[in-house]
This record gives sequence, structure tokens and C-alpha cells, in this order.
Amino acid sequence: MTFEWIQIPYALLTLFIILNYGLLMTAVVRKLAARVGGRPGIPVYQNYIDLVKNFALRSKISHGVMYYLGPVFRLTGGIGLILFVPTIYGSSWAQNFAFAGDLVLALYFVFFGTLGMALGAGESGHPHSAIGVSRGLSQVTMAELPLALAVYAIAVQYQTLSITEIVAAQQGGLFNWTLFTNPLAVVAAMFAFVGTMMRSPFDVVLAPQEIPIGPPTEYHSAYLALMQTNRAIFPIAKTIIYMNLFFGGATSWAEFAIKAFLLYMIPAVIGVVHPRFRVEQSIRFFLKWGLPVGVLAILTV
Amino acid sequence: MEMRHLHALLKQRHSLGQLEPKGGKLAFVTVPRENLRGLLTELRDVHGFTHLVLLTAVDWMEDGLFQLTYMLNNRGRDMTLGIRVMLDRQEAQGDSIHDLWPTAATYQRELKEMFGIDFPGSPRIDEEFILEGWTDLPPYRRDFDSLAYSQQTYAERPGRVTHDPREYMKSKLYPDGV
Amino acid sequence: MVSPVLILAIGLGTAFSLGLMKPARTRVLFGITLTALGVMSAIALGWTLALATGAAQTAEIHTAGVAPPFAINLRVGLPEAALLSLITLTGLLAALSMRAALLRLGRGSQAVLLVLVMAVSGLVMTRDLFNLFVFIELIAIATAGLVLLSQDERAIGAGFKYLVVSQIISILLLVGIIFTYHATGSLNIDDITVAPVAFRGASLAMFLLLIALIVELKPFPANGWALDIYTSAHPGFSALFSAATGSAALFVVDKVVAPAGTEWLPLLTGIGLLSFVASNIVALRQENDRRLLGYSSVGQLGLILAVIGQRDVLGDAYLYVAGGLILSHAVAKAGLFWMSSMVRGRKLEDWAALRTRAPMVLAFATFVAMLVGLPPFPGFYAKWDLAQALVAAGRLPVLTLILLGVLIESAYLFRWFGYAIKREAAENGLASNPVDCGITFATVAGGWALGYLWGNGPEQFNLLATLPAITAVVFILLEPLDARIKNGLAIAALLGWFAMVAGDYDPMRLIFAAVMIPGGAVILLASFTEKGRRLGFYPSAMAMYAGLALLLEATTFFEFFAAWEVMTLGSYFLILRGRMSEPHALSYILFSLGGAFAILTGFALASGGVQPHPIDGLQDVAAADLAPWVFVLLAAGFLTKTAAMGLHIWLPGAHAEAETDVSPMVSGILLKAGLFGLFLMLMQLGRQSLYGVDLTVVLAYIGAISAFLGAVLAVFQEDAKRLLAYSSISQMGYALFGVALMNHLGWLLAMMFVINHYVYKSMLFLAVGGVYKRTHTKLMYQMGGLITLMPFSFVSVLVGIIAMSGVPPLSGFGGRWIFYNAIMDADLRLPLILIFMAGPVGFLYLFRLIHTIFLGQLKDPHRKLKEAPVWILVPQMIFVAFLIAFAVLPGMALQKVDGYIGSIFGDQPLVWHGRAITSEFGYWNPVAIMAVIVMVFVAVFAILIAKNHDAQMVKQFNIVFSAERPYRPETTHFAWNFFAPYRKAMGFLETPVVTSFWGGVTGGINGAGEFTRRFYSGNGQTYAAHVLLFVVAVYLIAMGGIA
Amino acid sequence: MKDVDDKFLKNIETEFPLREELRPRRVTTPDGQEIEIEPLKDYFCEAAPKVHPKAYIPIVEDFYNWARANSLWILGFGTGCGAIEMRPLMTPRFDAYRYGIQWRPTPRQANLLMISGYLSVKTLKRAIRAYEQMQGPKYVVGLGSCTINGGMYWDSYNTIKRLDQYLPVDLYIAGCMPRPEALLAGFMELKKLIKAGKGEGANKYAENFATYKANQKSVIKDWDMPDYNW
Repeated sequence: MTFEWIQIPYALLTLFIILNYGLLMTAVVRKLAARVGGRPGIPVYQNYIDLVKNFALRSKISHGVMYYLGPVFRLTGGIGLILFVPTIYGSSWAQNFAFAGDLVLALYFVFFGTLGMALGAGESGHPHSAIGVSRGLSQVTMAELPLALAVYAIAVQYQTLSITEIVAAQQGGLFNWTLFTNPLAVVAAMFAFVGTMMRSPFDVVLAPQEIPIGPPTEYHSAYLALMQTNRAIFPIAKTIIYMNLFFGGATSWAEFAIKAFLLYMIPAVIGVVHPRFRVEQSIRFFLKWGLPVGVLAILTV
Repeated sequence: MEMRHLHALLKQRHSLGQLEPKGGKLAFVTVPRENLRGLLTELRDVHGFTHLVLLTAVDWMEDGLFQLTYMLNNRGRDMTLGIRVMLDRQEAQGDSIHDLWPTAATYQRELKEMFGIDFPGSPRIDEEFILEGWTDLPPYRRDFDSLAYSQQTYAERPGRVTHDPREYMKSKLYPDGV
Repeated sequence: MVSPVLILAIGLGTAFSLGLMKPARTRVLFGITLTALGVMSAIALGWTLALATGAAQTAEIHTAGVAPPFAINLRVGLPEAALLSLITLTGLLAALSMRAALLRLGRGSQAVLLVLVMAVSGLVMTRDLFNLFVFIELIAIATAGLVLLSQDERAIGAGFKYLVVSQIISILLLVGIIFTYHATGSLNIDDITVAPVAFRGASLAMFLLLIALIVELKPFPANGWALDIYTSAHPGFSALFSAATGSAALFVVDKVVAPAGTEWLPLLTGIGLLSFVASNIVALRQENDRRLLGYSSVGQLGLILAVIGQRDVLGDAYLYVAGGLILSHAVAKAGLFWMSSMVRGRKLEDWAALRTRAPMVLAFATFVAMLVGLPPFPGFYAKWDLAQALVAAGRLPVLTLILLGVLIESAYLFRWFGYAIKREAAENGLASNPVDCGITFATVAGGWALGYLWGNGPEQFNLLATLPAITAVVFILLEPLDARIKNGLAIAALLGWFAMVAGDYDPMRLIFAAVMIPGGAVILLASFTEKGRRLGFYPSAMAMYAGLALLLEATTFFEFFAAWEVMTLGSYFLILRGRMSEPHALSYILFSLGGAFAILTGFALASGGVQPHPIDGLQDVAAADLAPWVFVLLAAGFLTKTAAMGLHIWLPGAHAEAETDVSPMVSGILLKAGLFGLFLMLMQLGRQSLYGVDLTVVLAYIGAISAFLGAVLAVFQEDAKRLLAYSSISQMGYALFGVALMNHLGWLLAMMFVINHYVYKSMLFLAVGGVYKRTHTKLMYQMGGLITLMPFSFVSVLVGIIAMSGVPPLSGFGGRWIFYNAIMDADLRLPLILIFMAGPVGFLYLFRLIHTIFLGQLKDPHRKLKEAPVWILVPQMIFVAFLIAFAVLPGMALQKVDGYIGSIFGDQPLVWHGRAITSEFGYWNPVAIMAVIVMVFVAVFAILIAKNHDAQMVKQFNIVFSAERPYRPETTHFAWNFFAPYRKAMGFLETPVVTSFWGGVTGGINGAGEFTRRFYSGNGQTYAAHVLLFVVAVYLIAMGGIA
Repeated sequence: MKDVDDKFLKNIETEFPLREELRPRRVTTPDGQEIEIEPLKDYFCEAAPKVHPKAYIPIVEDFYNWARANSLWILGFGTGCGAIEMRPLMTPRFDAYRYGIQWRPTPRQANLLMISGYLSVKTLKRAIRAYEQMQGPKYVVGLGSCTINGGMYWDSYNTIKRLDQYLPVDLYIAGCMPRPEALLAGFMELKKLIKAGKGEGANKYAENFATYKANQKSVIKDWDMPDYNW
């Protein structure tokens, strides 16, 4: 694949769809959680209002250059992740800029936003920000491990690092999905998925009750709006990767919408019924459960 | 009875005042300031009064005295003994017992701030306790006029009226004056 | 040519004639003595020169004009002449050194000195056993007399003990001579050779002769008497005692044992090795400089005795090896004794007084290097040849013991050197005067000259004749210049050398060369910040670079090893310059030497004694049975250099405590030498299995464990440079893993790490060093908020950590991409887990580095700090530019290497088209990645600017603090123990297992030293008993075996 | 004012000394230089608050106001007993979330400060700080009679009696305490105010900054922070 100018509007369109989908879906999930608790919950369009409100703030402060750039890094990380991963299999236009790199690019680009955000939060000078970053990074070292192992396992299984080819290999029926051809890898990867979606029991990074609210403590106005945008995009981007690698990808937007929603619901459901882990507890959890599954996955491929 | 027995026992060694029983489980006794420490130590170590319930003060302005009350509790036998010490109001200085009960330091800080009673040697005694930047008389002293102070210090909303509750309710409930 | 007998005649004659002169004219008398010694030296030197150049033949002199055995005959061959030169010159310099005492005591003492020199010379020349005895007696009496010269009260006791023991020796010798005469009918050594040594009486005679001579060499443990002499005698005399008497005694042993036959050699080997190792162990615990030198002398004599024991396998190289060791020992030991006469204090730490005189430090360094056998001194060449011969003859245990002894010896010598450089220098600790200095420098010059001579030996690679080494030596001479001029010259020299050689290298060597030579030049730019003369820096640095340059040039085993040692030595001196680096430099040199000895043994094993052996010849042994052992030994050596887990404990301290511009050199550049070695080795040897275990798999595991544990340990460091040092261990683990994969992409990965690690580690070390220059602390939690004050340093750290953590779009990502492609067809799955774990852990410490230093709260004392010095920033900015360029265009460095590696493995997994790269499994388009990221970034940034351009800039305490306000920056900066939650979970990995292990090893050796030391009670009778017991014990062991 | 005893006030110490950590100090830099640190100047931004104009196009401002009204983020800061009345708003019975009301743990992201009941002088200092750290437009709602006229703390030595002297209050909700229903009604009122463009408390505060500061400083004797807490 090579670059053509038409890909830019196509990519923007994909981005637009995913942004809206993300904003609506996260609101729907919140509403679902509220309904489970017997509350009416937020309106489904609440995310848009919050976004506008934050963009419309009149006074803003800045703690310095890195603070200013933090949200930019964050959102670039989210958008870039989407742009580097093909969204719809077989679609002529929703391939984005996947020609720039393969699975490895997607895996490592995840850290781009994290790093920028951590730096921005760090410059604010707020101890809670630093504590949040310390917790988050500590936790992610182990949480990402099963994913790395699972990805290696399926890359060996399919003998490719190209996401498109991995999706292609899963076409032609439900039982061609990695979920059924390599269940161990999928289980391992799902550990990482649940562990990195910032939901209970793995949300000690934000921990609103003790270190309100971790890294973004000092962020507000358009900074926060950018981060909220990323909050809508990034989980979808991540979900797309998981969908493509383990659940047969998506051949149409409808399939995409359903799969992304169901995948997103997994950590949400787990989150509402589990209390929070401390960092060392979650590290031990991943060592005890996630790691062995991942090891089995790479040994049995 | 137990209390009287204890009082009699203690009286042999300490110069205690009269026992003032308040029901079976609670009694008060007054001791001179110089006897306080020995008495407290013995109560704690020998008679099982291991718990300092509270340390508080009463301002006997007219008598020129501050009264400190140390409430001690014997958990095993469910007895509470209040030890009273009278201090000179002008001098307003007590003896710190933070080494007997570490919690006493906090009570003493409070007394310093609210009554102006000093306890030399008590940890952090000069630090602010709950008031910040207080510049007036210690507010729990009876010569401190809280109402006057608040009227002079805090802006009021005009139009506030005070009613006699009895008269007011009467007028509300029986507007016809029946 | 003057007859060599004149040496004896002049000595004796002058000694007698002194007695006839007026005792009052001390100066004249002393002048005569010196003249006599001078003439003796001149004769000896003349003979040496003549014999060496072939202008003269070996002289046989028969006294009384009759042939032996009816007269005494003397012989002067090349070895004799060389020894005579050594003895007479030492005598001359010793006389100068002792001038005060000699002038004070008058002609008698001078006569005794002359007699001693004469007797020692005679000992060397004579071929007659009884004559030997006479000379030994003369030596004993003269020695006892000279010992008394000292003003130390203990000297009297020492002299007395010495006399007691010498009488025992004399008796043994005399009985031996009688037996020999009885057995052979002749007292001439050459006749013994002819006569059969068959019957028991003869071997007993031989035993007595030998044992007497050996005891004369003060073997462990029968040597308490000698140590007292070293401790208490005048150092000028001790030098003579150690250098001249000792060497002569060795020569005599050699003379006697040569005819006696090879069956006596194991005895010599055994005693020699025991003496060498044990004396060195005891020396570890010595506090007194002269006593330490005494133990070292005993050890060295033991070593040479052991070498004499190897004369059957050394063949032609025997003289070269033994001579090299004897001369190294004699020159260095004499030099050190003479230096000790200038140092006022007797404790080892008192030598710190030397520090004020740079030339004295050079002298000390020279002597230490000579003793340990480091290049470019004769001992080094000798050690190499000895190792080759020993391995070829299958005497590995002997070699092992010798190397162990050398290692222990280097431990205390370098520790001592470290004291001299680092400890508090006492006021007036140095009593230097022109004469003593002159003596010392004459010795130094002699040492270097010998080094050159030995290098010039037949079929040798003369280190001192190579351009890089000459450059390094030139920088010693340039020392008086200003540091900036020297720096400019150094950079020019490096670049010049690179321009000269770059054309000849294959792409892989070229990458290494580019990192090591011009890479070094870039780092040297940072040295422009240093003012003054910066004594010692440039010779050390240039020695290191010379080593690196020679390493790349090396074609034979020897060249490689020599370059390796030069590099090690240079870097040791560099590291030692750091403020707190004394213990770390010591552990660095010890581990490096240990590693180097493994390499030495490995090479010797591979070459089978064939000299010179080309490196490419290594592949010839790949199929042999010993190939896996060669692999293990070489790998152990190289892994020590790359600080693989288990052998890493020297690295953190050494890298962290080095100076600002030294840390990047030793970390960014020096570590690559180990990788280079591994590449060379694997290219030649390929995969090897030992007991069914594939050794490359072991390497991969070591690499993975290093990568993981290095990263975890880095996370827990509070010291910024230590953090970076541990990170180096981790990064080298990655590279090692790549190399050990033994496939095309694995090697490409390692090459990528060679480039990347050099760039970002140098950059980070410089940035942290720059911050250190301003804040004067390396503890990160004491800093914070420096971003606005040091924006350039911040940018370089930022770029560095993005590149290092592998986050796109910078060049670290390329490494990860190649890594994934490399492991796709590797069979190694389990170590991968560790590598996968290491990645995010690396992220942890990198974030900490940038956060705790540059972000967060600025501290009070740092409010007015300035940006780091500009010359420290310049190389950083070069690195930043390079990293970005390399990220977009990785092909500029990698494509050629890729092709080259392809030619080794015979495959070509990567396809380069345009700017994009495709592999069998995936693809990577760096330009597109950069473009997309930059575009998105700019777009998002534009949105933010549009909305928040009017944001109020606030200060550091304007943070929401739960409605309170921060109290002080120190209590607001969350920095210390930053990853406390991580420590709770993974802290068990921090247990210092490896450190405890090595601590146990050193503790054990030290304990053995302490225990053995008690053996020396200081009692003369006990010492005499020791000697007798020793003789009996040796007799029981040896005669049981021989007869 | 019949209760006032003019002779009473005995300000023993009228000027409260600056706290130790805020006093200028001399420190030695790593190079050995002595430098002067003035914490209030060096560590805190000294700029005064600015009056921020409305959006230039009225319809945009209306749109913004609609969004602001429907996205009220409350700072989770309970000053007095009224805080207990806010908790039920999160429960199924009242569920304030359906009105776009949320609680945020940091002032930076909140735009509604609820003063929930009596406010002691010590808490007032924190409330002012929290208010100033919020980014405008921002709103203040006083809860209960204590914030209106002192309520049952009318004669307390340590509680303020009239919140609008110190902070620009947009709305009071009367009661002691007002029940959650009253709170919801109050929020609806606040929404109307905001939509009508009357929620300009932040600008009012900036305009009358000197007055507000004077009032605040008259009760907070140990003013240990910069005049405006950014």
C-alpha cells in the first residue's frame, strides 16, 4: 500500500465516526451502569455538552510548556493509534494510514500518549499527579505483559505482523477467530485489556477518593477537553486492535459497532462488581494469573 | 462502695478532697496541683485507670480559678473517676501529663488555645489548634463576649429579627389571638 | 670489549681501596664508590648491547688459566649480561638512594655495598658450585651489614634473623655441594649435566642444592626473616635486595636446575606457585607499604620460580618469558622501593602525597602496571607467551593459579594506587629531592625502554610502535599544555585516525569504528568545559581510545588481547578520576582483568600455542572438541565487559562516579567493545554446545536476565547516574540477546543497539552531568523543576528517553521493530518473557529520570541556576539531531550493515525500497510514521493554541492542594522512592544476591590472608624453625616423587 | 445593634506575623552564592484576576451558556453540615446526574462551589482558595440559613454570617438544612440564571476584587497566601 491524497479525507471521516461513536458509547455504558443501580443516569449526549462546556471556559492557566503539550501528546497518541490501524477489513477507505507500520507500531505507539500525559502532569508540580503516574506506570508494566505475550503468540501463529493479514486469516466463519483457534492467547490478552482500561479493579491511577484524580488533577478547559476527546477515542482504538487480533475484525461499520461495544462492556461489567486493587495487588494478580496464561500461549503456539 | 474504698485507700498517700459520688460508677475528687501527678500515676499503674477519657477546663471567673478535670476510666471495673485541680486564673499554668498519656498533649493544646492555660513542656503546645490567626482573648474564657465579638467582626445581613419563640409560635398558630 | 671479570675486580678492588683512604673525606669516597658502580654498569651494559646485537659471542672466562673443573669458570651470555646490567645499575641507583646513610656511615658501608654488588654479579657469572657458595656467603654478610644501615630499630633484629637463616642455608648448600662432588666428581655446573644423576645420593645432593637456593628465594611460608628486612631496612637497600639479589638467586636456581633434569621442575613449580599465590593473599592484608612490597617481591620471585619450572615446555621462549618477568619485577620493585624512600608515612594511604606531583603518579602507575603485567611492559608479553605455552602443554591448572595470583596481586596494587590518587594527602607527605626523583624517573624510563625492547622481540607485535599507542604516549608528553589545546588535539587525532582507517573496514566494523572513534570525538567536545591542565585525563582517555582503535585493527589474537588490555588500563585511569570512584574503579579493574584473563586463556586454548594466530583462525577450531570451552572462556571475558547480570557489579559505581564527560565514554563507547568481541567470536565459532546445552541459548538467557534485572534495579535508584548505569546493563542485555539469537535480524538488532545506545546513553549521561555541574548533586529527589532553567538539557533528556523506550517515531522504535521480526523465527520463547517485561519497566525508570529532575517542584537553592555549560550541550544537540535523522532515515546506517550480515548468514530478510522497509512478517515506513505523527500533533496543537493562547502562566505553588497550600518545595515534590508501589510488589528482585556472592569471595580471600598473616610471629627462632620444617616437608614430598 | 459592647474588642495582637515558610529567606546555591527567596513572590503567581468578556457573537454565548447550564460540575467540598444533604443527590431517589450535574474532586475542573452550611473563618480561607482556583465562568451557591445570615451561629466567635460579603454568590437555598428536593430546585434556578446570561459571578469577583479582598482580610487575620490564588 502506498500513500494517496484521498486517504486523508477518508482517514478524517473514520476519525469522525469513531469520535462520535466513542462519545455516545461511553455515555451509553455509563447510563447502563446507572440503570443497574436504579438511577436514570446521564443523558446520552452528556459527553458532548461537557466537551463544549470545557472548550468554552473563559479563564485558563498554564504551568509551562510541557504542561501545555501534555494533552496534545495524549490526543495525538489516540488519533495516531486509530490512524495506524485499519478499522474495517475489506473497506476501500477505512484503512487509514496502516501502510506506515504494522502491529509493532500500534503496540508501541500506545505509550506515546501515556508518556506525554505523564510529562505534562509532572510539570504541573502537583504531587498527586506524580503519585498517579507512579502508580499507573507500575501497574502497566505487568498489565501489558500478557498482551505482549499474546501478540507474539498470534504473530507466530499467523506468521505475520501485519494486522490486515491477521484479520484476513480470521475470515470465513466464527470458528476462524483467534478466540477459537488460540483461546489461550485471547485469555491472556483480555487480562491486559481489563487491566489497562482504567476501570475498577485496576483504576488506582485515578483513585478519585485518595489522590483526586491522579495525573489530570491540574487539567481543565481545552486541555481537559482534548483529554476527554482522547478518552472517547482511545478505548475504541484499543478495542479495534483487540477486535482485529482476536475477534475476527470487522467487515462493516455495524459489525464494528457491535463488537466494539461488547468488548468495551467486558471491563465495564467487571468494574462495577469489583473493588479496587492496590498497585502491588494488581501486579501480583497479573503475575499469578495473566503471566502463566501468556506463557502457556507462547509455548503452545 | 468500691469507689469509697478506693478513695479511702488513696487518701492514705495523697491529700485528697471529699469524694463526690455521682451514681455508682462515677465520682469526682479534688486534689491540690502538686498531688496530681502522683495520684494519676498510681491510678494508672496500680488501680487500672488506664484510659484518659478527657481533660477539660471550667472557668470559675468569679473565684479567680480555672478548674481542670481529668476523667479517668477503669475499663475492667467500669469505673470513672474525675480528678479536679484548681489553678490560679491569673497565672493559668498547669502541669503537662503528656508523658503519662500521649493523647493529653492534644487536650492541652486545646486548653492553651481556648482558655489560655499553659502547660510548659507539652509537645507543640504553642501551635494553633483549630483557630487560625486568632488575635483576641481565648474564646472559652468567660470574660470573652462571643456575641459582641461576632457583631464587631462579622458583617451582618440587615433585617434580622429575633422573636420570643413562645410569643412567635402563638401568633403563628393562633393569629386571631384566641 | 673489556672483560666482564672487571666487574668483579672493580667491585672488590674499590671496596678494598676505600679502606686505604682517609675516612674523613666522605664525599670523595662516595664519589669513588659511585664511579666504581658506574663503570661496572657501563661494562655490563656494553656487554649486553654487544651480545644482543651479535657483536660479541658468549664469553667463557677461566680463572687461573685452566679449564674447569680445576679452575673456576665464569660465563657471560646474553642473559648473564642483562642481569649484570640490572644488578649493577640497581646497585648504582641504590647507592644514590642511600646516599645519606652511606655518607653518614662512611667508607665501611660503601665497601660493603660494593662487595654486595660484586658478589651478586659473581653469583650470576660463576659456573662453579663452590664459588657459588662463596658468593652466597659474601652476600649474606654484606646484606646483614647493609640492613643495619637503616635507622629503624627493628633492622637490628631483622639483620640478626637473617644471619641465622643464612647460616642454615649455607649449611644445607655446603652439604649439598659435598654430596654433589661425591656424586659427580666435579663442582662445575656444566659437568653435572654430563654425569648421570642416577643414584640416590645424587638426587639427594641435588635436592639439598636446590632447596638451599630456593630458601634463598624466600619462598612462602619460610620467609618471615626476609619480610622483616623489607619492612625495616633502608628502602634503597630493599630495592637492591629485592631486584638484584632476588633476580640473581633465581638465575642461580635456573643455572643449577638446567643440568639437573626435568624431573626437578614440578618441585620448583609447586613451591613457586604456592609462594606466589599465598604471598599475594597475605599481602592483601598489609597496611605497611614496604612490607606489602616485600610480600609482593616474595610472590614475584615465586612466580618466576614457577616459570623456571616450566622451562621444559617454554622452549625457545623461555628466556623471553622468564627474562620479561624478572626484569619487570626488578625494575618495578626497585622503583617502588625508591619511591617509598620519598614518602614520609609508612601507611599505604600516605602515598596520597604523591598526588601533588603528576610525574610521580605516572611513575607509580608505570610500576604498578609493570608488576601486574599490563601492556606495554615486558611482563605483559611474557605473560601472553607463558599462557600460550602452558595451554599448549596442557598445563591449565598452572596457568589458572598464576592468573589467580596475578589477579590478587593486582587487587592490592590497584587498591594502593587508588589510595594514592583518592585519599587525603598529608601536608609535606613527600620528601622529594632531585636525586631521588632522578632515580625514580631513570627507573621509569628503563621500564618503558624494556617495554619497547620486549615488544620488538622476534615475531612480536610491538604495541609501542603502533600509531594509536604512540599518540597516547605523546599525550603524556603534552601534559603541560592547557586542557583545551589538548582537547582540540585529541579530537583531531581521533578524527584523523578514523579518516585514515575508515575506508578499509567492512560495514560492521565501520559502525563500531564510527561509534568508538568519531563518537568519542563528539563526546570529547564536552571536555572543552574543563579549564586548567586537567592532568592525567588525556593520556588515560587517549590510551582507552588507542585500545579501541587497535581492537578494531587487530588481526591476531595477540593484537586483540593487547588492545583489550590497553583499553582496560586507560579506562581504569579515567574512571579513577571521579570524585568518589576509588572502590568502584578498583572493582572495575579487577573484573576487567578477570575477564581479560578468561579471554587470554580462551585464546591460548584456541591457538594451541601457535604464534601469531590470526583471529580468523578461530573458525578452524569451531569443530574441535575444545571449541565450546573456548566459547565459554571468551564469552565470559566479553560478558564481563558488557556487564552481563552476575558480572555486573562493577558497572553501576564505575559509571556513576566517573566524571561528567567520562561517564558517556565508558558507558556509550567502552561497553561496545564487549559486543564487538562477541560478534567476532560468534562469527567465527558459531553455535557451540557443552554437555548438550546450546551455549548461544545460555547467552540469550543471560541477555534476557540482564535486560530485565538491569531495568528493575534502575527503577529503584535515587542517583541519576546510577540509574543510567543500571539502564546500560539492561540495554546491553538486549543487545546480547540479539546477538545470541544467531540470526540475521538478531544481529541487526544488536547493531542497532550499538548505535542507539551510544547516542542516547551518551546524551543522557551528558545531560545529567550538565545538571550535576550546576546542582552539585546526583540524587534526583534533591532536584526538580529544572525544565525552565535548563530547557536544552530537558530536550535532550526528553528525546533520549523517547528514543530509548522505543516509542515511535524516534529511532528506538526501529530497534523494537527489528526485535519483533527477529524473534518471529527464533526458537527461544522463554527468555522472551523477560525481554517483554523489561520494556515497560524501562519506561518506569526513564520517566522517573525526567520527572524528578526536570518536572515537579523547583527547590530553593536552584532558583537561580543557569543552563548547563554550552560545551556540554553541543554534543547533546548533535545527538538530538542525529536521533531524529536516524529515526526518519534508518537506512543511512543500517542498510549496508544489513547487507553485510546477510553475507554472513546467507539470507536477506529485509527488503529496502525507498524509505520503507519490509520483512517477511511486517513492514515499517519511518517517513510515513513521522509524517502522520507530526501532522496530527501540529493539528491538535493548533486547536489548543486557538483556545488556550491566553492562559495565565502560573507558578509552582499555584496548584490545587486540597484547598491547602504547599508548605515547601521539598515536601511537595513527589520524588524520593518514586516507585514505592512497585517496590512493594517487585522489591524482592532487589536483593543483592550477586553483590553478596562477590562480597563473599573477596571476604574469603581476605580472611585467608588475615589467617595466614598470623603465621609470621616476628620471632627469629620460629622463623628458623619454619625454614627447617619447610625443607623437611619439601623433602618428604619431593623425594617421595622423584626417587 | 443593641448587643454591641463597644468596649469589648480587645485585639491583643492586631498584626499577625507572616508564617515562617512564607517569610523571605536566604539560601545558598550549589555554587556557594547567597540568594534571597521571597516565597510569596517566587512561588505564587501575583497577577490579579481578569474580567473575561462574553463571546463576541451573542448566539455563541447563548450556546455556551446552555452547555454550561447543562454541565454543572460541583466541587466535592463540604464546608458544613449541609454536605450531608448533597449525598442523596447521587442516589437513585434524586439522581442529579440526569441534569448534567457531576461532582469533581479538583477545583480546576469544577465550576460550581457549594458552600454547604456554616463557614468558620478557617474554612472560609479554604473556600476562597478553592473558589479562586476554579476556572471561570464559575458559580457559588450558598446552602442554608447559616450562609445567609448566620443562622443558629449568629453569635459565634468563629463563623461568618453573610457569605456574599466574601464570595460572589449566585444563589442561596434557604432552610436549615434545605432538603435534597430544595437543592434540586435550586439547581434548576441556577440553570435558568446561567442560561439567561446572569451567571457572571467570576467577572463580578474580578471587578470588585478590592472590596472582596478587604472583606476577606477583615476576618482572616493571618492572611497567609497571595491575594489571588491562581
